[in-house]
Amino acid sequence: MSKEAVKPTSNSFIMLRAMVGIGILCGFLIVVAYEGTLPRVQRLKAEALEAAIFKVIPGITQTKTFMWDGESFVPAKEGDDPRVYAGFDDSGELIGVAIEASGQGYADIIRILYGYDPQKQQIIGFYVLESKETPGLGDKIEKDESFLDNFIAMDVSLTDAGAIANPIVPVKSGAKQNDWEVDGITGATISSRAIGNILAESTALWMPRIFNHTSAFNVEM
Amino acid sequence: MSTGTNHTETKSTDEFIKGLWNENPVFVQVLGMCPVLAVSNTAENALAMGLATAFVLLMSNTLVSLLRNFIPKEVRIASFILIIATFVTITDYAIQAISVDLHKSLGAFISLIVVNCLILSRAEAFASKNTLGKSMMDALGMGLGFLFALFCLGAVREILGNGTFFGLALFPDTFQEWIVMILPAGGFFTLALWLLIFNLIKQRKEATA
Amino acid sequence: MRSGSKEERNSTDAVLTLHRHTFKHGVHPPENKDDTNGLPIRRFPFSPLIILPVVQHLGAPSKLLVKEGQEVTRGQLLAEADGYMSVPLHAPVTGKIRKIANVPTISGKMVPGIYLEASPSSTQELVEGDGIDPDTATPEEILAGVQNAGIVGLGGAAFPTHAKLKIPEGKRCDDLIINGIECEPYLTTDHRVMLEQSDDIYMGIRYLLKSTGAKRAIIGIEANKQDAADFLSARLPDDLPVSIEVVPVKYPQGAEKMLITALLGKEVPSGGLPIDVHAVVVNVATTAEIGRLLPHGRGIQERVITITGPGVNKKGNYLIPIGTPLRYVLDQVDINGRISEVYMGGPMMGVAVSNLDISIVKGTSGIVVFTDQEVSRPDRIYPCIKCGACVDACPLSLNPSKLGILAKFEAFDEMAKAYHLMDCFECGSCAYVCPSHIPLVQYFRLSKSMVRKRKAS
Amino acid sequence: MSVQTLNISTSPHLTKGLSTETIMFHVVLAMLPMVFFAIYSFGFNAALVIFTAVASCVLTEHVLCKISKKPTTIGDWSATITGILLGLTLPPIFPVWMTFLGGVIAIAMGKFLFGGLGYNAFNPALVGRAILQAAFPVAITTWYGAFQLDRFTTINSSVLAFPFTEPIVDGTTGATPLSAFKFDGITTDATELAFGVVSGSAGETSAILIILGGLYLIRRGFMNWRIPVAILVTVFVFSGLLFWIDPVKYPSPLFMLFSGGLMLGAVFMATDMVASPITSLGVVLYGVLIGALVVVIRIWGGLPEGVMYAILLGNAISPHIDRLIRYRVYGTSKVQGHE
Amino acid sequence: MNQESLGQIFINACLVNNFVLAYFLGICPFLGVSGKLGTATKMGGAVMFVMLISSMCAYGIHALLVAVDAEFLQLISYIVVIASTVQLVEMFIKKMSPTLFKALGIFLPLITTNCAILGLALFQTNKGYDFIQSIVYALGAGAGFTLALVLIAGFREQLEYAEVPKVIRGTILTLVIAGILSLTFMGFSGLGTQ
Amino acid sequence: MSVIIAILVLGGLTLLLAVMLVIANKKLYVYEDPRIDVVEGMLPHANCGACGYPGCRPFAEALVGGKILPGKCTVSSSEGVESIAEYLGVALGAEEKQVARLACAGGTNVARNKAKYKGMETCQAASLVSGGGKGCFWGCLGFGDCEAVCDFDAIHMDEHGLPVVDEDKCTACGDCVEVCPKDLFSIQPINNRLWVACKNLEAGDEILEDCQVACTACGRCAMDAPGNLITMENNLPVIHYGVDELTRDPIQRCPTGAIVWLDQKLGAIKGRESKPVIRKSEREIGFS
Ligand SMILES: Cc1cc2nc3c(=O)[nH]c(=O)nc-3n(C[C@H](O)[C@@H](O)[C@H](O)COP(=O)(O)O)c2cc1C
Ligand SMILES: Cc1cc2nc3c(=O)[nH]c(=O)nc-3n(C[C@H](O)[C@H](O)[C@H](O)COP(=O)(O)O)c2cc1C
Ligand SMILES: Cc1cc2nc3c(=O)[nH]c(=O)nc-3n(C[C@H](O)[C@H](O)[C@H](O)COP(=O)(O)O)c2cc1C
Ligand SMILES: Cc1cc2nc3c(=O)[nH]c(=O)nc-3n(C[C@H](O)[C@H](O)[C@H](O)CO)c2cc1C
Ligand code: SF4
Ligand code: SF4
Ligand code: SF4
Ligand code: SF4
Ligand code: FES
Repeated sequence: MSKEAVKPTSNSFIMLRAMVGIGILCGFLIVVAYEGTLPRVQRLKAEALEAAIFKVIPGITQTKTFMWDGESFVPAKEGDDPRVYAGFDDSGELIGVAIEASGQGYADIIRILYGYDPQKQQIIGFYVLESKETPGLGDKIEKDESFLDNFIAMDVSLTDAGAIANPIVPVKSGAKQNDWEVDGITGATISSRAIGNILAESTALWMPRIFNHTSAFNVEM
Repeated sequence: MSTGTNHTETKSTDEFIKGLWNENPVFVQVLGMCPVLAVSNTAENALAMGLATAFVLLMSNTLVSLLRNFIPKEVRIASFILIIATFVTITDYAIQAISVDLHKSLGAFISLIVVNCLILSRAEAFASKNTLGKSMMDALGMGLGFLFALFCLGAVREILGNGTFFGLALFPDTFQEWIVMILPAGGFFTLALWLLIFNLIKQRKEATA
Repeated sequence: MRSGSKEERNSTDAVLTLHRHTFKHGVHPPENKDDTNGLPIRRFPFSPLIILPVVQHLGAPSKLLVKEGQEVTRGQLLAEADGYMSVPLHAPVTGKIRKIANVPTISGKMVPGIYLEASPSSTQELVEGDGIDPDTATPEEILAGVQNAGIVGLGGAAFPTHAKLKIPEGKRCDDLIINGIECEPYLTTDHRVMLEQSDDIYMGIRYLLKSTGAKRAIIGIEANKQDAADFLSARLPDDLPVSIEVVPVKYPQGAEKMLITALLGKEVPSGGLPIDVHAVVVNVATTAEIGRLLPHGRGIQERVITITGPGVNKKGNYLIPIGTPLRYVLDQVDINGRISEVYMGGPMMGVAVSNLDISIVKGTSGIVVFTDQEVSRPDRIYPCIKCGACVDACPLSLNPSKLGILAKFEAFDEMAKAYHLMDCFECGSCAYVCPSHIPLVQYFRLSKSMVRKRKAS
Repeated sequence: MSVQTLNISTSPHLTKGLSTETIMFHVVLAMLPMVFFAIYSFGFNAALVIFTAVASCVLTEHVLCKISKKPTTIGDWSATITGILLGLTLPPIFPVWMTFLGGVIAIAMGKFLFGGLGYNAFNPALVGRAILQAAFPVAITTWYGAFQLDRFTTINSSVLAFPFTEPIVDGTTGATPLSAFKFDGITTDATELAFGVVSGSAGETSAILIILGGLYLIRRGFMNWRIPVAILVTVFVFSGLLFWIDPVKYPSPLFMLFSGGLMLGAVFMATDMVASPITSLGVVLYGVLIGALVVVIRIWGGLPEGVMYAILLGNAISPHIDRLIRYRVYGTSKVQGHE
Repeated sequence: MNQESLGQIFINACLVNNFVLAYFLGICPFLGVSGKLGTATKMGGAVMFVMLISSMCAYGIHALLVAVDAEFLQLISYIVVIASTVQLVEMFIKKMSPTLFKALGIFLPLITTNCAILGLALFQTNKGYDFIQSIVYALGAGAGFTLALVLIAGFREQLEYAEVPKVIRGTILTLVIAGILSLTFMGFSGLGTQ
Repeated sequence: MSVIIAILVLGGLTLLLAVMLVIANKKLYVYEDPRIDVVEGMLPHANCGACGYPGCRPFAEALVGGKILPGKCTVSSSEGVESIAEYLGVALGAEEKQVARLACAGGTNVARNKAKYKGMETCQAASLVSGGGKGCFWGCLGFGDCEAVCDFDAIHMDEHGLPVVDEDKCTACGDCVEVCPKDLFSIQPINNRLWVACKNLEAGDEILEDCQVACTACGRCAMDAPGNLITMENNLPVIHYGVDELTRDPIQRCPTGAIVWLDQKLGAIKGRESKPVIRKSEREIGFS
C-alpha cells in the first residue's frame, strides 16, 4: 500500500518546465542516436542494394545510379527519383541496368528489382526486395528455382515503333511456351501473376527509355 | 507466493521473479498483444522483438524512476510517452545499424513498441512510484517475461509452420509445414494455446493448494 | 358466417363456412376428442364429503358465513364476496359443515376451506333467490347478479366474471366474443355445452350484451366442432345480434388474444386487455351458466367437466358438484391400470395433480388421466440447436429459443427487458415442438416468478 | 384403483415426439447417397478420406466428453454429420493424416470450445476445412479427376502420406471447373457439373444428389428451405446480371450454380441451424448475404472459390441478424430491434 | 506518390488487410472492449474518429518534418501530437456535449495508446499516400477495426450464455474466434487488386 | 544542425502539449476523496451486499462519509475491520454475529413426498409445479438452491437432502433467504439457539403422516416455557428472543422434536420426549 499523499495541483510552471525539459532531453538523445548510427545504416542499406544489383545483373563489378530527367539519364544524386542502376564490368563496359518496380501481390505490395540487358534486349535477373506473401506459398516467388528460371533470359525486345514487341504475360504453371511468358507457380498463382504484371507494366515504361538512351550510361567513372 | 505481502520488505529479486512468472505480462496480464502476435512467426524475430522491448522497458523504467520526482502527476502520461518514444527511436536505429534484414522482418513493429501497453503500464504503475533499483529489476523481470512469452509463441509457430527452429531445419525434407501457424490466424491460435496451458497449470495448482 | 337477421339465414341455409383469418404461428397437437365429444353430459353422483376451498377464483378471498356443525341446504350462501374482486360461494349439496380448516389445493398450498358432509337423505332441492330479467335489468343489476351467482371464468382462469364485464371508465365495448374454441386436446366440455345448452347460452348472451353495451356478439368455434356451430346457428333467436364464426383448428386458438386477432383482425396491445380493443371475451360455459342461473337468482354449485385420457374407462362429460374430491371422482369413472399422471385441465396447459385429496373447483374444465404406458417423457434434454421451431410456434411471436437460453443462465432481467418475457402466457406451444425437449414453459414460469419477486423487493 | 406414485411436471404434457437425435440421423441418411456417389466416382481414395473424417470427429467428440467428465454425446449423430461434411469438402486424395487432424480441429475448436452441440458459433466442419486450407493450401487444392480407371484397385500415395510429411501425388491432377475458369477462362458444361463427372471435392461433384438429399430433409421439415433457396437465387440473379452485361468476361449463372462447393454448401452447410439466424426473414437475409459473397469472391477476389468463406462470414453475421431481425411481438407496434 | 484508387485503398484497409485480423494492430482494445456490443460499436466509432484525426495530423507533421529535414523525429512527433490532439478533442467533447462524451469519451484515453492509431500514421507515410488517400485509408482502417470488433462482440455476447468450458472463457475463446475470423477474412484476398 | 532542429521541433511540440495540459488541469479537475480508494482496497471485495450497500465501493464511500461503521461488513475478518476503523479513526461498530437459520427438519428420512416431481432440479422450479410434490407443503424441497447460491460455501446438503449451515462460514449475506421458495431461511443472531425447525401451519397429528418431526401445534412448549418466552401463533410456537433468558427446557416438552436447541458443536439437539427417528433411508413416495 503506497502511503504517498495526493499532491495538490501543481504549479503550471513546473508542469511546463518538466515537459519541455523532457522534450529537449529526448530530442537530444534521438539526435545522438541518429547521427551515431546513420553512417552505418546507410552503408548497410547501400550494400544490400548493391548486392541485389549484383545479383540481377550477373558479371558486373561496379554500379552507378542514374536518374531519368524526362529526356535522358543523368547521374543521380542522393534522393533523386525516378532512378535506375547501371552495372559495369571491370572494363567499365555497360552490362545491364537494374530497375526497381512494385505492385500489389497476394498480401501486400511486392517490391522487386530486375536486370535488363539492352544488348540482348532481355531481362537477365530478378530479385524480390520486399514481399509479405505467405511463407511457403507466395514466397516461392523468391525461392522457387523453376520460377526464377523465367528471368534468366526473358524477351523484352522492342518493335520499330519503340514499344515492347511481346508484352510479358503470366501463364499457368507448365504452360510457358515463349520467352516473354512468366510460368506460374502452382499454389501461388496470384503471387506469380502479380510478378508478371509488375514486370509487364514496368518494362513497358522503362525498356524504350533505356534502350534508346544506352549511350547516356557511358560516362566517366 | 513471492509477491511481497505483509511486513517483509519486498526484495528486488521478487520484482524480477514476478514478471517472469506470476505476473507474466503476456500470459497473465495479457498486455502488449500486438507485437506478441505479429512478430512471433519465427523464433528469431520473437527473440529480437523481445530483446528490443525489454531494452526499451529497462531504459524507460530507469529514466522514469530517476525523473519521478520532477514530473508532476498531471503531465506524467505525456512525459512517459515522450521518454518511451525516444528509446524506441534509438532502438530502431540501433537495429537498422545491426542488420537491414532483421529490421525488415520486424517491420513497423519496432516503432509500435511506443504504444505497447506493457511499457506505459510499467512506467505508470511501477517506475513512477519506486526507487531506481526496484524499477530496473521490475523492468528486467517484465521484459524477460515478455521475451519468454514471445519466444514460446515464436518457437511453436516456427517449428510447426516452417519446420525450422532459428532457421535450422528440424525435420527431413519431406516435412509438411503447417502454414496456418505463420499466418495471423496461427498467431491467435498459438497464443490461445499457451494461455490455455497456463490456465490449466494455474488451475491444477489451485486445486492442489 | 351467419348473422342474426331472418332473411340472411334463409338465404344461406348451408353449413357455416370457415373463417379465413387466424393468428400467426401456433401448433397442431393431436386432438383426441373423439372419445368424448359424442357423449352427452351426465350428472355425477354426490360425494359423501365435499371439500370446498373458500378461494376458488383469482382475487380476494371470500368471507365465511357458516360455522362448524351448521346444517346447510343446497344453493345456500356459504361465504360472501369480500370486496369487488371476490365472489360468493354456494353450498353444492345439502348437508352439514363438518369442519372449517385448511384444505389442499392443486398448487400445493393449503388454504382455508370447508368440509361439508352431504346428507344422503335430503332432497337436494335448490334454494333460489330473486331472478333478474335481462330485458328490464340495468347493467349494474346484471353485474351484481353475476357476482352474486359466484360466477368466475369457466374457461380456465377463474377470473371473477363480473369484474371482467365491468367496462372501465373511458372504455367501451363493441364486440362481445363468446369463446367456444376449446383448443385443448382431449377436452369436450364446451362442445357439449354448445350442443346441449344452446338456450342458456343465448340467454347468457342477452345478459352480457346488456351489461357490456356491446353492439353484437360473435361466437367463435373451431372447425372440428362444426356440428355445434350448425346447431347453434339453427337455434339462434331472431332478435339477437349474434354471428357464429368457424375458425381453423389451431392451438391456442382459444386464448383470448388469439381469438380476437382471428375474429376481429386486431391485436390486444402488449400488457393490455381485450377491452383496449373494445372487446370482451367470455367462455361459452360461463355464458351458459349466466343464462341458466341469473333468471332464478341461483348460485353456481356444479359444472361440466370432461373426464378422459387413456387411464379412464368411463370417459365422459359429467356435471359434477363443485367440491367433489378428486379421489371420489376417479373412483367413479373406473381407472384402469396404474395412474401415473393426472392433470386438471387439458394436457397443453393443465396442471399436474400431486395429491388426490384436492377437489373439483369452479375453474376445473377437465380431468385427464394418464397411466404408465402412455407417459413417455423424453429423458434426454439436448441443448437448444436453434432450429427455430419454437420461434415459429409461439403465437405471440416471442423468441422462446433465446428466452430459454437466457433462463438457463438466469438472465431474468434481460429476458423481461429485451425479450418480452412477461407477455408469455405459457401456452406451451414452444415446448411442444422443441426437438431438444427443453422445458421452456417451466423456464418461463420460473423466470416470470423471479422477475415478479425482484420487482416486488 | 391402485395408485402409488403420481408424477408431476410442468405443462405442456404433450410433445411432438421429434427429437434432435432424430433430425440429425435423418441428415446423415440424406447425405448417404452423396457419400456413395463420391466413393463411386473417386474410389477407395474418397472412401478413406470420408471414413477418416467421420472417425476422427466421432472419436474427438467422445474423448472430449470423457475429459470434461460429461456423458458422451456421440449418440446424437451431430459429430457424424460434421465428419461426413468435412470429408465431402476435401479433395478425394487428401492425405489421411491431414483429414484426421481436420476432424480433430473441427470438433475441438469448432464445437467443443464453444460449449458443444448447440453453441458453436461457426459451422464446425468448415472451421476444420478453413484451418486445413490455411495450413496445407497446396494439398487442399490438389484435385484429382473423377472416374479414374484404377479407382477401385489402388489408393493414391498422397492419401497414405506418412503423418507430418508432404503428400506426393501419383497420377495427374485435374483442375476444378472453377480454377479452370478463373485462371484459364475455360467454362465447363452445366450438365456435366450437375451429374458430377468433373474433378473437385469428394462431395461437391454431384449437384443432383445434393438437391435430392436437401429435398428429402425439407419434406421431413428438418431443414429450413429458405436458406438454400435464398443462396441459390441470389447467386443465380447476381451472376445472371453480370453475365447479361458481359457474357465473355463473366461465367454463366448455371455454371456458377453447379460448380464448386456451392450446392453442398448451400444445402447442407449454410443450413446448420446452430450457426444460422432463427427467424424466416433473418434466414433469407443470411442466404442473400452468403450468395452475394460467393459471387463477389469468385468473380473479383483472388481465390477461385469462396463458398466456405462466405458461409463462415454468414455465421459471423448471424448473431447480428438475430439481434436486428426479430418477429414483431404480438401486441407491440414496432419491430424489436434495439437492446 | 501512390497510385491506388480510393476504392482499392478502402477495401484493402477494411477487409483484405484488416488492421486487427491481418496486421495485428489494436489487439489490446480488441480483446478488452469486445465483450459487449454496445461498447464495441462506440469504441469502433471512437477509433475511427481518432484515426481520422491522427491521419490528418500525421500528414501535416510529415510535411513539416520533411520541410525541416528532420524525418528522424517522425515517431516521437507523431505520438506526441496524436496523444495531445486526442486529449484536446476529449476536452472539447467534454465541454461541448456531455452525452457524446459519455458515449465516446471514456474510450479516448484508451485509444491514445493503441497500436492501430500509430500504425495507421506510420503506414500511410510509408505508402506515400496523399491527403485524400490518407483520409480514405483512415476511414477504411477504422471501418475494418469496427467491423472486427462488432463481429467479435456479437459472438461474445451470444457466448456469454453458452456452456463454454471454464478455462476457455474470456481471452482464450476470443482469441480462437479472432483466429477463425482472420481465416475467414482471407476469403477477401485479392479483392483490392482490381 | 540536426541537433538544433530536433530541439526546436520537440521543444515546440512539448511546449504546446504542456500548455494544453495545464489548461486542462485548471479547468477539469474533479476532487475525489483518496481515502475511498484506500478503504475499498481494505475491504474483501466480495460485493455481497450484506452491509446493505450495493457493493464494496459504495460501502467504502459510506464509510469515508461517516454514514456507517466498518463492523457492518460481515465478511471481513475482525483484524480487517479493525484496520479500517483505525485508518478512518472511527469506532468498530461490530455487531453480534448473525447467521442463516433453516426452519425445517424434514429430511427425506422423516418427511415423504406425495408425488414424484420431474423437471428442472431446482427448488424454485419445483415449487411452481403443484408445490413440488412434498407431503408437507411448507417443507424443504431439498434441491439445494440455497447451497448453490451461497457464495461463501456455508451451506451443504446433508445425507437426507436438508441444507446445513456452517456457522463459521456464513456471513449473513441473506442470499439463501432470498432464494428459498419456501421462505425457510432467516437471518438470526448466532446466540438464538432455541429454534423452531418447522413452518407447517396445520394443527393436529395428521401432519405426522407427511413428516415425523413436524410441529403439531400441541402447544406444550409454550405452556411450560418460562414467562413469555414462547407463544403459539398460527399453529406454530414463536420464540421471543431477548424477552427472557433462553433455556433448553422447551425442547424436552416437544413430542415430535420440532423445537430444537442448536448446539455450537453438536448441531441440532432434540428433546428426550421426541420419538427418535432412526431411519436412514428415504421414505417411499406416494400414497395409496
Ligand atoms: C461447401 C464447400 C465449400 C468450399 N469452400 C471453399 C472455399 O471457400 N475456398 C476454396 O478455395 N475452396 C472451397 N471449397 C472447395 C472448392 O469448391 C474447390 O473444389 C474449388 O474449386 C477450389 O479451387 P482452388 O483449387 O482453385 O482453390 C469448398 C468446397 C465445398 C464443398
Ligand atoms: C492460407 C493461404 C495463403 C495463401 N497465400 C497465397 C500467396 O501467398 N500467394 C498466392 O499466390 N496465393 C496464395 N493463396 C491462394 C491459394 O493458394 C490459391 O488457391 C492459389 O493461388 C490458386 O492457385 P493454383 O491454381 O495455383 O493452385 C493462399 C491461400 C491460402 C488459403
Ligand atoms: C393458451 C390459452 C388457451 C386458452 N384456450 C381456451 C379455450 O380453448 N377455451 C376457452 O374458453 N378459453 C381458453 N383460454 C382462456 C381465454 O383466454 C379466456 O380467458 C377465456 O375464454 C375467457 O373466458 P372466461 O373468463 O369465461 O373463462 C385460453 C387461454 C390461454 C392463455
Ligand atoms: C440441415 C442441417 C445441416 C447441418 N450442417 C452441418 C454442417 O454443415 N456442419 C456441421 O458441423 N454440422 C452440421 N449439422 C449438424 C449439427 O447442426 C452440428 O453438429 C452442430 O453444428 C454442432 O453443434 C447440420 C444439421 C442439420 C440439421
Ligand atoms: S409458452 Fe410462452 S413463449 Fe412458449 S409459445 Fe407460448 S407464449 Fe410463446
Ligand atoms: S425448438 Fe427447442 S431446440 Fe429449437 S430453437 Fe426452440 S428451444 Fe431451441
Ligand atoms: S431450504 Fe429452501 S432453497 Fe434450500 S433446499 Fe430447502 S427448499 Fe430449497
Ligand atoms: S447465502 Fe445464507 S448461508 Fe450463505 S453466507 Fe449468505 S446468509 Fe449465510
Ligand atoms: S499492444 Fe497493440 S493495442 Fe496493446
